[in-house]
Amino acid sequence: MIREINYNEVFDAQIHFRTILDCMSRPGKVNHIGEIKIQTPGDWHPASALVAFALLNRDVTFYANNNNETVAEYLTVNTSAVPATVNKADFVFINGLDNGDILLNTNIGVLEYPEKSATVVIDVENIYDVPKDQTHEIILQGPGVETEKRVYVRNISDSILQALKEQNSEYPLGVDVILTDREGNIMCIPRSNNFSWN
Amino acid sequence: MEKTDYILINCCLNELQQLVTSLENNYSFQIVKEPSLGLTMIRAEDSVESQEFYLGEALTTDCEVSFGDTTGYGICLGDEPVRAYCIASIDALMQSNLEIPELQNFLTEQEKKISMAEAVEYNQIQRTRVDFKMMEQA
Amino acid sequence: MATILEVTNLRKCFNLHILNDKKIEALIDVNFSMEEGEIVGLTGKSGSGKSTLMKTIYRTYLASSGEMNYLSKTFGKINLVEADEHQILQLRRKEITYCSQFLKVIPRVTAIDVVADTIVKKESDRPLAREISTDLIKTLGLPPELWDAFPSTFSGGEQQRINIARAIIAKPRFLLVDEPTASLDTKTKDIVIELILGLKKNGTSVLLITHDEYTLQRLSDKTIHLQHGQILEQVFA
Amino acid sequence: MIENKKFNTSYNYAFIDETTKKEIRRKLLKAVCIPGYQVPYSSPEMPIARGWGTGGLHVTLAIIGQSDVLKMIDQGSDASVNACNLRDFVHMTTDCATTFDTREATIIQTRHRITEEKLSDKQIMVFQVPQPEPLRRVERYEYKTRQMHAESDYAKMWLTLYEAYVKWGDVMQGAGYPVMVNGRYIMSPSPIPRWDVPNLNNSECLYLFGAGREKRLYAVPPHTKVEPLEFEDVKFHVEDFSNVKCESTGYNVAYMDEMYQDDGVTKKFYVNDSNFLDKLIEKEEVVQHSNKYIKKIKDALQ
Amino acid sequence: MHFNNHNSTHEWVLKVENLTKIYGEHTENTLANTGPSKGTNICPETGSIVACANISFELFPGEVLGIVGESGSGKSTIVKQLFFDLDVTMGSALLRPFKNGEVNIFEESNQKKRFMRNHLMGMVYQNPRDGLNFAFTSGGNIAEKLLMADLFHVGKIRERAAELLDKTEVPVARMDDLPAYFSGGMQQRVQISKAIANNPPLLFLDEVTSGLDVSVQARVLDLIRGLQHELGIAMIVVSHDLSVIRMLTDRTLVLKNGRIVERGLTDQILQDPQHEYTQLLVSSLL
Amino acid sequence: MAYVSVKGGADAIANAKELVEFYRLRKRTQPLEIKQIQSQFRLAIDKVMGEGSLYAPEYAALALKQMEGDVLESAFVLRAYRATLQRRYYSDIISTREMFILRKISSSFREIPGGQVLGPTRDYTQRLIDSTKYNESPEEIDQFLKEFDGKIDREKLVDVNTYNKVIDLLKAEGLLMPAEKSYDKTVKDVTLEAIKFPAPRSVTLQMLARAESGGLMALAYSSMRGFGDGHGTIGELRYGAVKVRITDTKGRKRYIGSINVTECEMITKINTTKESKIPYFAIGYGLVFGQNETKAICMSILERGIRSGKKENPSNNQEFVLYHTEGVEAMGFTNHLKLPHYVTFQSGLNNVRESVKRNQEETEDKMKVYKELAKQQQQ
Repeated sequence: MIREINYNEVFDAQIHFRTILDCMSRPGKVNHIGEIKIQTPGDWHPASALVAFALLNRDVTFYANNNNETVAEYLTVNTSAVPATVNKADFVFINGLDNGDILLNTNIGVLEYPEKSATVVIDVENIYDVPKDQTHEIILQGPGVETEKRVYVRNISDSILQALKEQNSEYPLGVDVILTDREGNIMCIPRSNNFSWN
Repeated sequence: MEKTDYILINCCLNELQQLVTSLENNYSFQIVKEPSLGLTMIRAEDSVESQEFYLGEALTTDCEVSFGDTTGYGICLGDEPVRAYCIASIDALMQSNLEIPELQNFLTEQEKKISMAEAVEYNQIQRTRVDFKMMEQA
Repeated sequence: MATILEVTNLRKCFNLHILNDKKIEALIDVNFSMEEGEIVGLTGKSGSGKSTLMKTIYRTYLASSGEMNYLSKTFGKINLVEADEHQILQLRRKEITYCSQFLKVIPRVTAIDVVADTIVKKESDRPLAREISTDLIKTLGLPPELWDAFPSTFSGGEQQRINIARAIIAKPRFLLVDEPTASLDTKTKDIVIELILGLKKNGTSVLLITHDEYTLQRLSDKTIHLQHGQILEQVFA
Repeated sequence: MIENKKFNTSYNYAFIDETTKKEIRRKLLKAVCIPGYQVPYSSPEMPIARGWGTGGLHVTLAIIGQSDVLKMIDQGSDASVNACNLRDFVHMTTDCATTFDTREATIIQTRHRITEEKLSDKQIMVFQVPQPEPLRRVERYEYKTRQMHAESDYAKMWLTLYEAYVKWGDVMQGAGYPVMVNGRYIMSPSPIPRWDVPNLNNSECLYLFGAGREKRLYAVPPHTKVEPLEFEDVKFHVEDFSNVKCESTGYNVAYMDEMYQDDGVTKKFYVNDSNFLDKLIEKEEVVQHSNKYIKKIKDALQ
Repeated sequence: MHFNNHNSTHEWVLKVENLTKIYGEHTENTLANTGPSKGTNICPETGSIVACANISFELFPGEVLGIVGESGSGKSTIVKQLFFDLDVTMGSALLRPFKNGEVNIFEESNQKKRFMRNHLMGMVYQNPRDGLNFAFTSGGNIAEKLLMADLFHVGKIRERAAELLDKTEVPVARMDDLPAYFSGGMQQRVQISKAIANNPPLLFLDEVTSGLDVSVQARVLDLIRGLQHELGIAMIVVSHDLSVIRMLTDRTLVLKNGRIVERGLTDQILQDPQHEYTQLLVSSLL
Repeated sequence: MAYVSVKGGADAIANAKELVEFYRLRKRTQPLEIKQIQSQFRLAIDKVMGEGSLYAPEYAALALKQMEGDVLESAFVLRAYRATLQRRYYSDIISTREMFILRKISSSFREIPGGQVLGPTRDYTQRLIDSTKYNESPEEIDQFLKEFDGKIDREKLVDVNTYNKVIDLLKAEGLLMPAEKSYDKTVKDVTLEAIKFPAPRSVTLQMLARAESGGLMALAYSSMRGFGDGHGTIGELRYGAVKVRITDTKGRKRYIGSINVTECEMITKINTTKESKIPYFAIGYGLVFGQNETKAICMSILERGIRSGKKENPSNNQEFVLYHTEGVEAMGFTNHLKLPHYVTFQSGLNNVRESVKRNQEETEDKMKVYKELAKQQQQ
């Protein structure tokens, strides 16, 4: 299994974390994450891997792409994080074209400790901040968004969006989502945001 | 293993250093990982219900030395780079299954010294034992 | 005229577990019926089962067997023996009123309000309700100085007037009344009788227990005579 | 034989080890996702005393990178002794640039003030928080306050404000005025004066809060609704400096320090925010925070 | 008697089914091993205590339900579970004003339960200390309930508090005094004011007069009856005292060893009790 | 202008640092060697290690030197130092049953296995100031050591032995309270995650083991004085060396050294469990780094108290005890009051002034009304 050597776990992790923090603070904002050459297994997005490198370590658990073993192994080797079942995982990596079943099984935390919930990283084809063909228009409202924010995502299924809506129906319970695309863009939907889509 | 560790950790550092310096002349050791400081979390349990808990950490030095194909690990409490290096070297050497009489002699000799020192201390401590029977008879 | 109550083979037997399962047959095969607007008198010696019958109809006592089919405005024909508690409570609130010999009231509510409360559904009804009840207790001859006093301090006769007023003010569909005129003077007795006759005119059916021959004669269309828990005879006026 | 090098330690970049940094970063993200909610974290020991800004340092050190420019203020002042100490420490362990200029900074760590100058979407303000639990004054036990937050059970808090009104004719809360964040969590804004509280609302910048001793992190993302607790008829109001003027600049639409002179009688007032004061003295153009309270004061002055 | 503001539709406001509370570890035999027929609520196998079991009933708008039984019969447990003071072991309850009575309220999140407590229910405890916060003034205590129900206007809060105190015959001048300085009866009246402050559709009264002198008891009962009459609140009245039950309730459940042994109209329960235990209870009533 | 002087903060700090050094060194005494401190301030070092939660005698000695003997400040230095190091190993559970005993006493039984061994203790000596320590010469020290060594006949040495514990005997007899089934046995590490209440017992034990000795003593004392379970009996108090073992990268069990610990088993109340009426002794447990008997005893009292469930006593309340005996945090926060608070204070000042003004206005208004009334009455 490939062990990434170009990645600097001090400085790259810091820069990428700040990118994610900026996106999470401003839902719908599209940022580009890192230019580091890494070799993710299959067609798993490098951006998702970089998000994982920035946030995962041996103290957390993850669930990857329908138990995709190569991705899981890659993550274990490069982050020391521990694979877990989807309902227990701190981080869940899925594909935007999956149905919502995995998402529906993610941990949404408890009222006393709502932060004990999963962060879900979803691979989608493209994320744009201007309207494009064959995209879902996602409309966000809530903290981090001044009035409303529209963002355009290609290859995300209705059932995933529906599942996310269900998971986040009783705030502050819910999961926080990071979308990544093929181009290395990321965009976030924290549970605090209401969203709808066309 | 434990016996060797016990001797190497409790023996006189100077003598240990002398031994390893002389071994270095005959065997080539390679430092894989310089002695460095880290922590060992001490696990304890209460003596009645066996509830495990963390007592606190202890400063620990560890070092990795290779000899041929084998890697030796030297780990000891405290800031002890030299001792950790010596233990790692000896660990590597001992795994090679070579006969090294000077090492064996060293261990035997040090073991005696350590047990003697312990026995003396123990007997000193036993002098503070209260003997109730004698008090009754007196 | 429709039959408002039809009692068939009504039996009431008290089973006293704490007295070695002693059984007391209080009503045996009681059969009778009442029409809308009819006043039926219940007579008999004390212990003959008059009050038991009345309380069984009101469901204070549970019938042991038999049927009591009542024609309700809300529920239509309903067997009071089997109706559920919520139905009974609704009937009690809206159709069936029981007027006992004794006044039970909230101690520190004035005479007018005690009577008015019965018809007050929301607080905004109160002024009108007070007006109606004032008229009623005035008719019943309660002295004005008592109108705003507390009935718990009243004499027996005064309490009786409040009790009657309360029972009739809402113009129940079916009135069960136990000795309404017992402690009243002749003049008031007549007023009460007139009031009950007024109800009858409006279609109220009345089941009446009284020892007073005059009241019985003035009011009842039919008299049922009870002895040892059985109907001895039914006499039409 | 190796050299006997004892007492030979080097520190990690930004002092905190990477494992702990990741933990803090993960918790910060959760804090951003649940505005106003206090996320527990490990809070490692720092070479700075508990209660002296360890929580702020944890946040700053977990987010800071080589391209950041740090400003460190204490009670509005860049030169305050504790600010100096903390600034030196961060600088020493990260080699990042430092500044007094509010506008230049990318990260501003503060104790008990928000800058008078408006902050941008490129800036993060990090608060040092001594007591993160706004409910602590009405409920001393953590497991109970946690329950209260879980159930949004804030009646006791409101009641305290009500009772203060009954007793004093006002809510009487000074610094650290409790706020409702995003309509869900009551939050302590850290002991900033009321003057600063409205600036948390619908801001451009991200606000992060670190309480080291109490081991809690929380956040107010940009453009988040932050409302001081107030009644429909007893309103929140900021400190009133309308009848005084800054001795150096004559300005008074800013939070002021009141200074007794050596004679022990005379009082003089100065603009509290040291960098803002400098800019006023130098007559530089500065964009101040705008909020309805400041606007009202400015309108009244005209 | 009760011509209150509800129409004749046959709709419950609260529907409880198989409510069960067991303390301690239990097995499938626990319920069979306990109850009135066994004369105990302690399971001989496991030592667990069955506080109440298989409690089912419906409560209609404006109706007053009594729960009577000796101490330890489980009657308080029922209301404490309904008010979410205690967790339930088994069973469900549907509350009409919450999600149209379509969900088991025990399975809702604590955040939702808190909402129900604050907006849809009131509770008066035996001990005023359980229902009042003695660190706050009596007006403050009433304010607490109003604040919980989202009234954030000091003037209106004080107006409402004054109105309630007046209604419950607590001198309005004492609104800003601490309840600790009040007599027990007055504390209880403040507690009642607090419980009804936001006009909840459902009110629980748990042995509210037990700690009071007889004369004070009567006044408190009057008050409750008057308020019920006036406001048409559906109530559950828990008491070991049959005279309280007689005075306040329309229907009654009789509890023994955690089970309902008899249920009926209150006048029927008192005058024609069917179960041996009820007959015993009634015969000891003065 | 007052304002500008504040800008001298950085210089003032540097100068203050120098001044501290000046006061430490101005008498030009011999520099203290770390070895000297380590061997002659043994008990101070044990305290520093215990409260610093880091077993490192040399570093504790250095910290004591640096902090001019302030134990808590030294513990703080160790804690901060600890935070810079990676945790590499978790030891096997240490066994106090195989302890090399330096001291072992019981107050519950006169004779115990291995006897009452007083060990190094000052308990039974008068606390009189010892003027002979004022001028201690190296010769005297040599003389003492020589004589001390002579008291042992090396030909007739008793073998080193380990002994059963008192509580093991009671346990075998079935006199100890069985472990409550219901309580949370999870093992948490307070250095890795913030405590959540109610916390498992492992957290209580860890927090108390790293707590400040004086704080523990104050609360344990309150517990004995009627604010808790009262007067326990020491089942056994032992002090000595225990072996530390870890598993190395190759999966081999390794001995890496020994540490000294004090252990106390406190037999407290006689209790019964929910299930049964048979009485048992309840035990409180204390285990701390080094020789710190007061701390071990107080830990055992508080540990028991926290499990007793009577929360109205502060010493029985887990949250109260654990939060407030955390010495380094308590020291930091109580000392932070020295930091400037003028912004905060100004805000309160503003409120009070307004309230006073409101009050005066109200009074004036009332006075006006009274005067008006008085006037009317006169007319």
